[in-house]
Formats: sequence, structure tokens, C-alpha cells
Amino acid sequence: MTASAEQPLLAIDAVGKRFGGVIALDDVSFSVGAHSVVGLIGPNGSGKTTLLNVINGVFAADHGEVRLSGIRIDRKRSCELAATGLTRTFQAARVFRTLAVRQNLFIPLLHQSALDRTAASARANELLELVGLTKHAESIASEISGGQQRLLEFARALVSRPRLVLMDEPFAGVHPQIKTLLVRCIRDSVAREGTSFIIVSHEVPDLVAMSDFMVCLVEGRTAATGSPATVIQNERVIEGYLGRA
Amino acid sequence: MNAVSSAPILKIANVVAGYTAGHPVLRGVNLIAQPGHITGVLGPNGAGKSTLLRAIAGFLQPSSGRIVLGDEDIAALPPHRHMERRIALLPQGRSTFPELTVAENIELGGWTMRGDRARLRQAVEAMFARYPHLRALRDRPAGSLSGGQQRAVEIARLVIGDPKVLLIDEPSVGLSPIVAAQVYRELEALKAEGRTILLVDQDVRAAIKIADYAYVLSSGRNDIEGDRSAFEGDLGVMVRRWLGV
Amino acid sequence: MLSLFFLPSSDNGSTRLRRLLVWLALSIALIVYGVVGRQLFLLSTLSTVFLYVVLTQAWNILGGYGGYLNFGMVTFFGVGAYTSAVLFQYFELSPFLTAPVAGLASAVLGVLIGIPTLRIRGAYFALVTMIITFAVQTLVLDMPVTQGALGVYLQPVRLSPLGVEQLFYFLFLGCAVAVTALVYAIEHSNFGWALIAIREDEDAAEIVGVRTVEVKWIANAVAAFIAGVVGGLYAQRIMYIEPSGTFAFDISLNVVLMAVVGGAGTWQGPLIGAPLVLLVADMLRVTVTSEVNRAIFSVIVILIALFIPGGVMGVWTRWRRRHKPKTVEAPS
Amino acid sequence: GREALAQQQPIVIGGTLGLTGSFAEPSADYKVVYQRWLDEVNEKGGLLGRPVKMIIYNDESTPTVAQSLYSRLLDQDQVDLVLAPYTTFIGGAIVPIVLSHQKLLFNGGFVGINIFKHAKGSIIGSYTYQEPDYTRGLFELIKGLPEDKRPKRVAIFAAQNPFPIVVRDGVGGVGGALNFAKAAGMSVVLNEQYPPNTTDFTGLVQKAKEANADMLLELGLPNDSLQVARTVKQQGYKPLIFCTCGSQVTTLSAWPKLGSAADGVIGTTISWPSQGYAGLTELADAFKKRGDDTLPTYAIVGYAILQVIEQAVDGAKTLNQGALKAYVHSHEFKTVAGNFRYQDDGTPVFSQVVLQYIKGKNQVVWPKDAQTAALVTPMP
Amino acid sequence: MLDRLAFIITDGILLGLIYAIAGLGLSLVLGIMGIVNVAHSAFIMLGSFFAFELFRRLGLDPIISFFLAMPVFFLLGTIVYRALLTRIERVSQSQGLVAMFGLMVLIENLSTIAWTTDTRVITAAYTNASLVLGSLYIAQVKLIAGALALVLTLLFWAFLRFTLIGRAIRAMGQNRDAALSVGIDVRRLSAVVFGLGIACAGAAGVALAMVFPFSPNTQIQWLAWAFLVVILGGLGSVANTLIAGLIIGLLQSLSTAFLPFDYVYLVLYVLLAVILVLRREGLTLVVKRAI
Ligand SMILES: Nc1ncnc2c1ncn2[C@@H]1O[C@H](COP(=O)(O)OP(=O)(O)OP(=O)(O)O)[C@@H](O)[C@H]1O
Ligand SMILES: Nc1ncnc2c1ncn2[C@@H]1O[C@H](COP(=O)(O)OP(=O)(O)OP(=O)(O)O)[C@@H](O)[C@H]1O
Ligand SMILES: [Mg+2]
Ligand SMILES: [Mg+2]
Repeated sequence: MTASAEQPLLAIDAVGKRFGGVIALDDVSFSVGAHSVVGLIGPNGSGKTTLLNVINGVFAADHGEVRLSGIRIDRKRSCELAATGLTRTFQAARVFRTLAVRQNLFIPLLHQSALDRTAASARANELLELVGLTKHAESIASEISGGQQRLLEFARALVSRPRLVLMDEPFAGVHPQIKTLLVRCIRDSVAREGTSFIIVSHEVPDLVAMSDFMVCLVEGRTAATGSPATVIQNERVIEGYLGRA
Repeated sequence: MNAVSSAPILKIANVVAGYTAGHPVLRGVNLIAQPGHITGVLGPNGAGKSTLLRAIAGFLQPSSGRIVLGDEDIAALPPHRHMERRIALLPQGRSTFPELTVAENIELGGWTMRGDRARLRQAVEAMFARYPHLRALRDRPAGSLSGGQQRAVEIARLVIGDPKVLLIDEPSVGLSPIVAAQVYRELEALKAEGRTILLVDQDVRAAIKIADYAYVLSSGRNDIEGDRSAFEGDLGVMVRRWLGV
Repeated sequence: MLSLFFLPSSDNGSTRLRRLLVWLALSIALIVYGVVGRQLFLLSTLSTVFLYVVLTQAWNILGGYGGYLNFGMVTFFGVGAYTSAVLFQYFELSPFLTAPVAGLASAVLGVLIGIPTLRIRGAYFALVTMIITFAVQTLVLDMPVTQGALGVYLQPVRLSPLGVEQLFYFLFLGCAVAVTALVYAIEHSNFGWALIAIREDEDAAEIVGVRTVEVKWIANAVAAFIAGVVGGLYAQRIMYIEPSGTFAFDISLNVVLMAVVGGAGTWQGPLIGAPLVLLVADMLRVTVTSEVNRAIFSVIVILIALFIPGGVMGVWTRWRRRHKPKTVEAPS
Repeated sequence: GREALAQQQPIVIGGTLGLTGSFAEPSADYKVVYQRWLDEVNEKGGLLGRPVKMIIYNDESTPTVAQSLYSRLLDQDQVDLVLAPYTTFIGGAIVPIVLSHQKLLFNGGFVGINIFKHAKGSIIGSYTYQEPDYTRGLFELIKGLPEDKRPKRVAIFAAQNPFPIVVRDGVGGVGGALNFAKAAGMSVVLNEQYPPNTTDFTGLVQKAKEANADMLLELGLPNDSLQVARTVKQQGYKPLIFCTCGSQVTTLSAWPKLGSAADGVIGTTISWPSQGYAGLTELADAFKKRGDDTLPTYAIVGYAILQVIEQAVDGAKTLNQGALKAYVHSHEFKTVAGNFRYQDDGTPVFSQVVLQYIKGKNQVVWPKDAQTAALVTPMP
Repeated sequence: MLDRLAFIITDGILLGLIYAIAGLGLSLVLGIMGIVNVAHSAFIMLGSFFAFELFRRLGLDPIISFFLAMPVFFLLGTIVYRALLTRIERVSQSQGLVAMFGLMVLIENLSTIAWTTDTRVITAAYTNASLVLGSLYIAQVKLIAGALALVLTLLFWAFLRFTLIGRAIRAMGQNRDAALSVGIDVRRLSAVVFGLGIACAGAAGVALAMVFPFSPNTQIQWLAWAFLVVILGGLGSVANTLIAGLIIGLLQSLSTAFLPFDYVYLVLYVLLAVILVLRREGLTLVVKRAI
């Protein structure tokens, strides 16, 4: 388990979810401590996205519990969770298409009534700079490239200084150089702001390098949990996911 | 420069294209694809790679320049006429028909065979034989699949049309390592069948590994280009150069 | 629940003020005309314009900013009219007093209707709102309190013809200004942004923290309230209401038409669209007195809808974007 | 001569009609007779030696549009005489505007006993019967039938529209089919109303049939009445009396097209050529061209109101509205709708014709003095 | 009692079939092209006048006109598509809707000029006749119209379900770009879809003209019925449209028999509200897309 002895930030306990005949999640349990990055891996269709969806209230779990700081959240609406500091990115980028890039970053701030405008603008600019979108700040979001839209989502998830961020393949389609910036940014957030992350990614080496803890799902079940090094050595993970090189 | 001397199958000369009049995204791109080769198109986010593929596939009308397939200029051809010439696009992002089943999705990939239903049915079965992991998903609506599963369906839908020239935009995004490796093997297999592939990929390492020749775009212009050895030799330097750091 | 605050804007203050001044001058001119104008016909035409400005602005909140195309605005309007009329019929309360109650009744209906319908998106929502008008009309026809098909008569206002026209002129002008101000405020507040986010991608908005359900309900209820209030006043103006005219589908259609012509999703759109549509329709009506006038009008409508995307405001913003040098921010 | 006439300031008569929208069908009939009258009167040398001009706007069957157009007619166009639009709910909306301009409203367009009463004689009508009396002639006719041919059990269908409801209920306990039926000792076995947009009446007719009603009153609009008549035929339902006592539908051009379903159906109208009113036969002839044996009631009342205007202006020799009002209320008018004497509320004294459509022709079956055929009962 | 029930059910089914085809074209065009064709009822009305003119001038039986209407209106639909719809597809939804309304008003007014607003009826040999079974009277004309409606519905259903073009039509509605890239000529296919929708409206108009009176300005009442069917049935599914039509028809005949007639419509609206609360897109179960 994660190092912290006290209550974990997020506790997932025996969560199950099925779609008709498809068992997408079967008894998944693990927890995420404060200031930590959890890497979530697993073959296609193993339930990673579904798990994120359950955590942030897009789907209701069939059974099991999800707790954020000890409070049950698995029946809460996503917008309420966002207000308590839980944000996410999507596997297929979903930006607000006719809004300018900068305006996209303001949307997550709408529910923060104590908004300091200059601070918000500064934060937005800082993130735009990070993901290399500064010169596109006033462009309409639908008019930037697919990869740039994913970067915009990345920025949008972090702009409200959340406690916990769920990221669904943030590095997919992102240029290697920017990817290293993103990784650094995630590390910075953990270190400086105490943000925690659950990151789904198929780019295992990067994930191994940045995660404190790793979970591998296979067919909706937790195949392995533990430190990244042990997880990627796990026989079942290699068998079902990584393949033998 | 180009080592192979046979006549190029696809030739892009001085293409200028964009989404709004007066704001070109591609500002004079030149590119040659040799038959039976994999030609990589690389570059940072927003460089215009997808735009280039979309222009070749007919979704964008170049305002000047030529796109020559064999010996026909196809620049002004509407997108649906490309399949008749056996040139096909796998677009970036999701592009399944979400409410049709996987089998129906794949079947429609063979639209050009619609005159011969028996042959089409056989071809669909052949696809399930070729991608056995899709067989279990056969009758599921494509929209309910996981991200990676959808990508796999798209690839099958592309291949069933039996194209000679494949324009592939980020094939491995969202695929787990095993499947991604399969996809790259598949691309090589397609090449071995004598098909020509234009491959856009952010996974530079993987792309370089299978590409015979690669172009780098930046800001809608040709930057550097070279064959595999040129890139493998000094990848780090190259990457840094494209970014203009 | 939803606190209101204003977001940073990219417009600089002085140009915005200058643009506002134009509208301010226009309202002052209208006020002056209301005092000195003696042409009943013009006064009455203008008050109809104001009435439609109010309805179109109300529609604009959810339809323009939120992207939910309500093709049943007349439902709220009619319910407001009936509420006032019925209160007059049974309690002799003047619609001038009961207009807010009419608004409340409409707002309640708006929330009730909103529960099942605001989950529905796109064209399907437009269909459902059209049908709701028929449903409410049927209800009114069948209910004894509304006197069914017979309708309700109200008492004439005891004023000279000019006085009556002036009264409604100022009432509707006042409503139009107030509602426009409200829409302006919404456009520049987090509430408006939330609506826009809903229009763009509702799932993403919800997940990013926008309380989509509440925002839509409130928008719908506010629109219903506004339409209900003017509906109540309208009942007094027309003095006889009955179900088929009060719930006439044409009103719903006009509202959308005006928003589209002016530019949906902008606070200026209704201010431009309502007079434009009414004046063109009126002009055609008096110049081409046969039924051909509607045919000509419909051709104009088709042409505008097809060839002027974003309405007048759309043309204007595109023109500005093209003619104003893009201010590129220097990277810090 | 004509030249001199043309030079004079014309007298302007203004009004609206719903040339498009729900009331376009009757409005079109009005338009025809307005034009006919206008040609005739100018041919004769106009009114008061001045040419006559008419401004008829299209109110799109919408009350708000009508309101704004009447404001325009009164303010901008400064019309001398005002004609009412078609139908009660448009008319009701413009009455206050017209009256507040101290104008008389010459009303060939709508019935509405309440509106007339409110206006205290300033609305001059040409419908010779108002809603409560729509079925009066029919019940008078029934009274005259031999005992064994008199129906006992009535079924009523009424459209959910202001005027059919009053036709059924009467006003303040006076008139109305329900009261007439009670007075005639009949029992109402079915009393249903149907919403606008009703498409199918099979179930409703079936109900009347099952209730053993031997008299069916259809109080509705043209569309509905046609369909009810057809359904009655299809369901093999043969009451003693079947009257379409709402819109005067048996005189419309579509009626003969119903084929055998049209036969035996009873309807009412204002007047009929067999009554010998001057000009009525010519009017009927003009409409014959449009379809066999059709003389829309709208044409009669529309033409009649203009005859009233013509005779009043000629008689009072002024356009002064007060003088015209006094003249109208104290004189008799010879119109195609009959010889009018006005009551205090501005409506003419009751007169009506009951028609039965027999073998492809409308026959007058009541009143006796204009009768052209005997009532056929039960329905063929 | 039993024959009463039999009457209610046959009447409801026949009525339902007629309602179903009134909504079929609308559902198709909306479900696949995302366009609310509010001019649908205007095309229905044109269909009625098509039958009317053929009947009046050539004495052609409406049954024949029904089958003639399909190709004629298909052609009309493709022409309208080329002239108008290709642009409507490019503007925002609200603008598209407004344009379609403009089209509806235009057709209505041009028809008024052509045919006046008089109410029309078509009376063929069988119109006033009935099939008598004991005490049961079934109007022959309704039987015929119902049968025609059923034929039309089945044709559509089979077309969309069993042909590859049908599948391509559905695919096109779900992802236009992807359809283009597999080689589907989306413009042409859209013209086909719209043509089919209008063909359906025209044929429905003929069937309606056999049974009901019509005139250019009362066409809009059919819009309300078509909407009702589409909302209940959901978008783009022929089978569900048919079921929705039947439900509405049966509900109408049932509630007519047991309730005051003016409540019939309330019953329908209540049903609609219940359906919308229970499942938001009518009877059609739309796949919830993965996020
Ligand atoms: N809305 C849905 N309806 C039906 N089945 C679904 C739905 N969403 C997901 N599934 C199924 O649930 C399983 C888990 O899907 P999920 O999207 O969570 O996978 P994943 O681990 O994110 O895969 P990938 O790496 O490909 O994105 C898959 O079999 C998928 O087909
Ligand atoms: N739909 C659009 N409308 C207008 N401009 C666009 C549109 N799509 C892309 N662009 C512009 O074209 C540029 C290049 O986009 P493109 O999608 O071709 O990039 P890319 O090289 O594929 O990037 P990525 O690797 O991020 O997918 C973008 O930066 C953007 O400015
Ligand atoms: Mg996933
Ligand atoms: Mg790209």
C-alpha cells in the first residue's frame, strides 16, 4: 500500500461494474495516498477507463465503495466531485469546441466562487506556456490539432489546483519533448501542491518512472498492485499486458 | 537523396492548404512515397501532419500544389472517391460508427465491394480471422467498446478495403504494448503485401524502426528528412532540432 | 448553490463602454419617443417589438447560450397570460399586479417540464418542446377554470387610446431593457459561461465541475418567468385570450427566428432580430396585401437562415475579426 | 361621370382577413364578395359621389397581427369605415382598438353575442343569428314534425373552439342546443367535445351509435364536419336527424364531393335564393362557377354588411360615425341576407334557413315559406 | 362486449398504421441527417394534392397514386436536397430549423395560391363503404390505407435493415467523416435519405387523403401527429416508429371508448411524459457512448 499510515486520499473498495453481459470491473480495490502518483495499466478493455468513470461519478458502481478522504463518493455527481477537487481528462479529447483555448481553461474555475481573477489568469497562462499553447491562446479550440487538444485538456485538469486528478492516457499522441514537460509538471504538482494522480497510460516506461504505486487490471480484476518495479516484473502482467520483449 | 529509384506512387508537391481562407496550415509541403515502402511523417504537435493526411485523403482542398497518385492529380477529388483508387485514411482520434456493431463497422470498410455481397461476407470473416481478439466483440455496438478496442476495429475496417496506399494517423494511440507491437508488425505485414504506407506517429522510436524513409514537418513546412539510418543514428539531436530548441 | 461572479474578459473596458453607449443612446431615444410620440400605430408596433425583444432574450438564455433549442416559448408565455387572466376572472386582480405571479406560475411549469426534457439533447429536444405546447394547450382547453375554448375576457384599462398605448409602450420597453441587462450580466458571468460550456460539451462540462442540471433548470425557469410576466401583461393588452391564439405556434417560431436573425447567444442579437423581423413582416404585409406576402417572407427567411450564419451579430464579429489586427500577446 | 369620380378623394373602407393561416378558407370567400361589391359600387358611381377604396390586409389569422394592422388602418391609413375580420377570436382582439377610435365596426366577419352586447350598438352585424341561435331553426323544424318522426335522444359533438361551445351551451341559460333540446323534451345521451387537430372520429361516432342517439348534432368547423359526415356513413349509423350545425358546411364546395356520405345531412345558413332576396340569386350564380350548389354563408354575410354600409351612407349622407349609428339603428336594410332591422346590441333580428342536402342539392326544409323540399327522415 | 373490443382494437391498429407512416419519413430524416424536417407535413399535404389532382383530372384511384407518389416524391426530395439541404447541413441547428420552417410556410402558401384554401376530399368507389362483420363496421378505405401503410413501413424496414446501403445510411448519420473515408458518397446518400423521407411523406399524404379531408393550411396538424410518433418511437428506427404509431392509435381508440373524448389527447401526452421520464430518447435505446 501507499506509504501514508493515516487515511488514504482515495480508497477504492471492492468496486464492481458490468455492462449487460460484460464485466468491466470485478472487485477492484486499492487506495491512493496524498502526494502520490498511481499508475494504472492493463490491456485494452480491461476496465481502466471504466474505473475512472466510476471514481468521478460518470457511472455508478454496481457494488463496492469509493471514498475520498473517508467520504463516500460513488453516488455523487461528477460536478460535485469537481468542486471538491477531483478532476480528470478523457481518453478522447473533449474540449469546448467553439471557445478560445484560454476560455477553455476558465470553465473549471466556474464553480470556485472565491476566484481571484489575476491569480486565475496567471495560472492559466502558466499552464498554456507549459503545454506550448501560448501562441494558440486565443484560437478556437476546435481549430488546434488533435494532440494540442489533448494538451489543452491536460492544462484544463490542472488549472483549478485539484487534490486528485484522473488522467486517461495523457501522453497519447503527444510529442516526446512535451511529454517530458508534462511528466515534470506532474511531479511538480505532487511535490509543491500535494496533488495526487491516477494515470492511465500504455507508455509503461514513463509511467514506471513517475509512479509511486502501480495497479494493473486484467479483465476487470486487479492482476497486480505494488511498486512499479514489482508490478512490471509480475508474471501475469507480462503475460497479459506487456508481452515478452 | 532517395535511395530507391522506382517511380513514386504518391507525390506531394508544394501543397498549400488550410481550414480558413488566408490562414494556410500547410505552407508548401513536398513529399514522396515510394511504392511498397513505409514513409514516416513526424513532427511536433500542431505541425500539420494530420492536415497533410486529410488533404491527401480529400477532406481539404489544397489552395495550390499537387497531390499525385500514380499519374493522376487527386487534389480536387472528394474524399469518397479515394477508396475507388484504393487509397485510404485512418484518421486521428475516434472514427467508428458507434451504433453499428463491430461486424457492421468492418463490413462497411468494404463498401467498394458492395456489388459482391458474398465476397464481402468472406472478407469480413477473413478480418475476424486476422484479428481474432475482435471476434468476441463481433455483435457489440462499437460505441460501447474501450478506446483501444475501437482503434482495433478501425484498423480492421481500414484493412478490409484492401487499399494500396494507407494514410495512417497515430495507429498505436491507446493500444496496450502487446497490441501496439502487433499493430506495428501488422504494418510491416501490409508493407510486405506490397502496400504503401504513409505513417504519422508521435511514437518516434517505433515509427523510425519500421519506416524506410521519414519526413519531419514543422509549422506546416518540410524540415528535415532522411532514411532510417539517418534518424537512428542521432535521434536525440534530431528531436531537439525539430523543436527548434 | 450557484454564486454569480464575473470572469476576466478579453475586451478592454473603454471599447466595451463605447459600444454600450450606442445602445444607451438608443434607449433614451425610445424613451423620448414614448413621451412625445402621438402615432398610436407606431407606438403599438414598437411595443410589440419590445414584447418580442423580451421573449427572444428569454429564449436566448437557454437557447442561445445553452444550445437547447426551445421551440415552445409560447408555452410559458401562454401560461403567464392565462394565470393573469384567471386571477382576474375569479379575484378581479389586475394583471398589472399579477404579472409576477404569472411569471412564477410559468417558472414552476418550466421546472416541471425541465425535469424530463432537459436531459434530452439536440433536435429531439426541439421536437419535445413543440409537443409540450400542444399538451399545455390541450390542458387549458379541458380545464374548467380556464373556461376551456371559450377563453377569458379582461377589463379595458381606463385610459385614452393614446394613454393605453403609452402605458404598454413603457411597460414593454422597461421589461426589454431590464431583461437585456440581465442577459448582458449573464453573458459576462460564470453562469453564462456555464451555459456556454453546456452548449459545447455537456458531459465534459459536468465533469469539469459545471452543475449542468441546476444551470439548465435555472436558465429554463428564468426564461419561463420572464415569458410568463410578459404573457400576463399581454393578456391585459389584448383583453381577450383563448387557447388557440394564446398558444399559437407562430409565436414560438417568431422568437427563434428573431434570435437566429439577430444572432443567438449574444445579448445584442434579440435587440437586432426582433425589430428586423417584425418590420420586414409588417412592411410586406402592407405592401403586398394578398396571401403572397407570406410566401415572400418565407423566402426571405430561408435565405437569411441559409446564407447568414450567426445572424447579424455573426456577420459583425466575423467582420471585426477580419478587420482588426489580431493582438498577439507577447509571451512573458 | 367617371372622370369626375376619379378625381375626388376616395372613401376608404379598411379591414383585415386571415388570408393565410387557419382561417384562410372562409377569408377567401369574403375577399371574393368584397371585390364584387367594390366593383359594383364604383360602377354605380361610388358613395356620396366619391369613389370607394378598400384596404384589406392579411392578418395571418393571428390576433396580435390583426391588432397592429387595425391600429395602422385607423392611424396611418385613416380609413373612413371599418370592416371586421373573420372569426370571433380575431375580432374580439380588435374591437377595443376600433371602439377607442370612436369608429363603428361593420361586422360581417364574426358572431359573438357577448362582444356585441359590450359594444352597446357600435358593432353593426350582418349575421342574422348569433351562436346561441345556431340550432334554433332546427329545433323549430323538429317541433313541426309528426310525433313518430321526432327524435328523442340527442348526441352532440362540439369542437373546442369558442363558438361551437356557445352554440351548444347558449349564453346565460338562453339559447344553445342543450337548452333547446331540453325544451323540446329530448334527452342528451352523449355530449362530447373534441380538440382542434382531431383527425379521426370513428370512436366518437361509434359512441353515438352505441348510445342509440336518433339525432346527431355536429358543431364544428368545415374539416371536422366533413370527416364526421363521412364516418357516420362508414359506420352505418342512421339517425333520424344529423345536423352539422356549426360552420355552414353543407353549402361549401367540398360537400358534394363527399358522395353518398353527404346525403340527408342537415345544415343551417343565413338565407337562400328561394327566399327571393334581391341580389342573392346573382351572388349564388357567381359561386356556382366554383362548384355545384355552393353558396358559402361567408359570402352572404360579407356581401350583406357592405350593402348595409352602402345604404347607411347613402341614407345618412355622411361618414360621421354617430350619425351612421343612429341611422342604422332606426332604418331597415334590404340585403342578400334578408331585410335587416337592428336590435339595440347591433345584431339584426333572428332569421335562419335550415337546409338538407338531398340527392346532390341543398334544399330548404325550414322555414315553411321558403321551403323547397320536404325533410327526408331518417337519413337515406 | 367482445365485438366492442374487437372494434376498438381494429380501429386502433388501422389508425396507428396511418399515424406511423405520417411520422416515418420525419423519423428517418431526423435520425440519420439530424435535420428536423418541419416541412414534412407540407410534403404530406402535397402528397394529398397529388392524389387529388390525379383523381380529379384522370380519375386515377388513390391506391395507384400511392405507388406513383413514391418515385415522384423521391425525385422531388432529391431536388429539394440539392437546392436547400446541402446548405442546411452546414449551418447551425437552429438556423437549419428556421430554414425548414421557411420552406414549410413557402410550400403552404404556394399551395394556397395553386389550390385555394378550400377543404378537399377524395371520394373513391370504396370510400363510403364498409366491411360489415356482424355489428362490426370497418371502413374499407381505412383497411386499404392501413394495408398500404403497412406495405410502406415494411419496405422501409427491410431496406434499412437488410441492405448494405441501409447500413451505410445509418453509418453516415453516426460519423460523416468516417463514412466518407470508407468511400461512401455522403452527399448522394443524403440525397437518397431525404428523397426517401419525402417519398414517404408523399405516399403518406396519399393515404391520408383517402381517409381524411385536407387543405393547404390544415397540413400542420399532421406535423403534431408526426412529432408525437417520432418522439415516442425515437429516431431513425422503422420498427419503433411503427410500434409508436400503433401505441398511439390503440391508445386513442381505447381512451375514446372509455373516457370523454377531449381527454384522449391528455392521455397521449401523459404517456409521452412517462416515456420521456423513463427513457429519454423514446423507445429507441441509444448506445451510451464510452467516455
Ligand atoms: N458504455 C459501455 N457499454 C458497454 N460496455 C462497455 C461500456 N464501456 C466500456 N465497456 C466495456 O467494458 C470493458 C472495459 O472498458 P474500458 O473502456 O474501461 O477499458 P480500458 O481499460 O479503458 O481499455 P483501453 O485501454 O482500450 O482504453 C470493455 O470490454 C468495454 O467494451
Ligand atoms: N479544424 C481546424 N480548423 C482550423 N485550424 C485547424 C484545424 N485543425 C487544425 N488546425 C490548425 O492546423 C495546425 C496543424 O494541425 P494538425 O492537426 O495538422 O497537426 P498535427 O501535426 O497533426 O498535430 P498533432 O500531432 O498534435 O496531431 C494546428 O496547429 C491548427 O492551428
Ligand atoms: Mg480506456
Ligand atoms: Mg494530428
